Amino acid sequence: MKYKVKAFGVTKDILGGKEAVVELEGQTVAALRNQLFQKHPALQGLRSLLIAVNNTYAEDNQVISESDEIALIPPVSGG
Amino acid sequence: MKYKVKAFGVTKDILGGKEAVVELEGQTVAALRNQLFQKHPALQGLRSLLIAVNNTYAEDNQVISESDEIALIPPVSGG
Amino acid sequence: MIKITEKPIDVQKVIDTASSLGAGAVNVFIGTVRNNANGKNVVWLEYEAYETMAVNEIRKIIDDASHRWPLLGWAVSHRIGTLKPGEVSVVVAVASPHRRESFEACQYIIDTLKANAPIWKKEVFEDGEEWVSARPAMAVN
Amino acid sequence: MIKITEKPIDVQKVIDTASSLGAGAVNVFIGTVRNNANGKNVVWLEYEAYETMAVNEIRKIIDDASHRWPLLGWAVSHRIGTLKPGEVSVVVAVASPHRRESFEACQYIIDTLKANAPIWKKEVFEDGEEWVSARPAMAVN
Repeated sequence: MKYKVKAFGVTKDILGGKEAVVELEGQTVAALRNQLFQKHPALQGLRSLLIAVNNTYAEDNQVISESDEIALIPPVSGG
Repeated sequence: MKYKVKAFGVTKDILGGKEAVVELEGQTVAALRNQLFQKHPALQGLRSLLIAVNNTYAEDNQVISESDEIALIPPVSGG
Repeated sequence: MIKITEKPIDVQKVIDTASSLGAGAVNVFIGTVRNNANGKNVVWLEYEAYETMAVNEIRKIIDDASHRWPLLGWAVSHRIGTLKPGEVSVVVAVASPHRRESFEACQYIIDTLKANAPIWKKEVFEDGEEWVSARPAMAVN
Repeated sequence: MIKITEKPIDVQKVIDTASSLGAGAVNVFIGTVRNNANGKNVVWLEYEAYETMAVNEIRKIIDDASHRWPLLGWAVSHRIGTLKPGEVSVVVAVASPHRRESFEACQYIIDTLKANAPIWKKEVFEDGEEWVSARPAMAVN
């Protein structure tokens, strides 16, 4: 499967752009995060890395599909 | 002694004006209040009646003089 | 800045007076005239202040707050005279490095101002009027 | 009103949007850019938002707050883009019948917004830059 992933904040710097395509066997949020950790070890140095699916924070066991809007959410610092 | 007393809020209505002169033997805040209670019993119906001397809340046993700026402070309701 | 004024309060100006380049947070409390009290329509309010003493008391409150919280700026403005529903009666603005202190200090200032400052309001209804909180039976707020 | 905007925030407009004739209290929190962080001079900040999700998350926060407190009006505006020290990054305004609820609701909204809304800031110093709170060793705030 090929997932399009949006990147924000520090993850945009680490991935080298606002959007990336991740190839992956699995279909869960956890599998996607592991794949990203392999490909971009710098992500493991963050305080946290949440993943949003369709504009909502997702649980690790959530199943994703190629048509979902997926985004990397490093530690937020708004306000 | 004759004390000039400023009146605010509901005490202005009860005393019938912004300022009153109170004749009194005693020289304390408590004596002044008692005298006012005699002369204007409606004051006794208030939730409280504090007296300020020279722009500061005064204790009952505080001594007053004719040159002090004395004011009646009914329950406040600013804000 | 402590101000007792008959003119409409410029909220933005009060905020600007309190603001500081070192501050990350400004908390602002705005008291407005409600169009109802105890289920009755309020036509207007009359605010009266013992001005010199009110400024004194508010200054004491600010001094206390400045000792308890790291305030970088503050401003208090209280309106007197005739106010219609929706109009601003009081503005307290407090700036501090972080947000929690700005909330705490602002709430302390308005709570203590309401308890101590010699300022009174009379509610004018369609069928009568009443000095707020003056008499036990009529206690409101 | 929930707004994520690159333009300077008009604080008075946010307050007006939250205001209500039945309200006696409006509490306003204004976040401003500090000129220093961890003892270093901040030259400017870059704010970035995942806009659609940020609006979603802020709406959830407002819904929660509306269930917990009797809110009569509210407005949230968050700036993105490049901000200099002293500029306003966020404004939360909440109107309620009485003052305590306005403080509590406003603080809940800004606290939860800071914890949950997908918005990020990068501090730009004279000698480098840093995404705030991104890495453990650099945790601030």
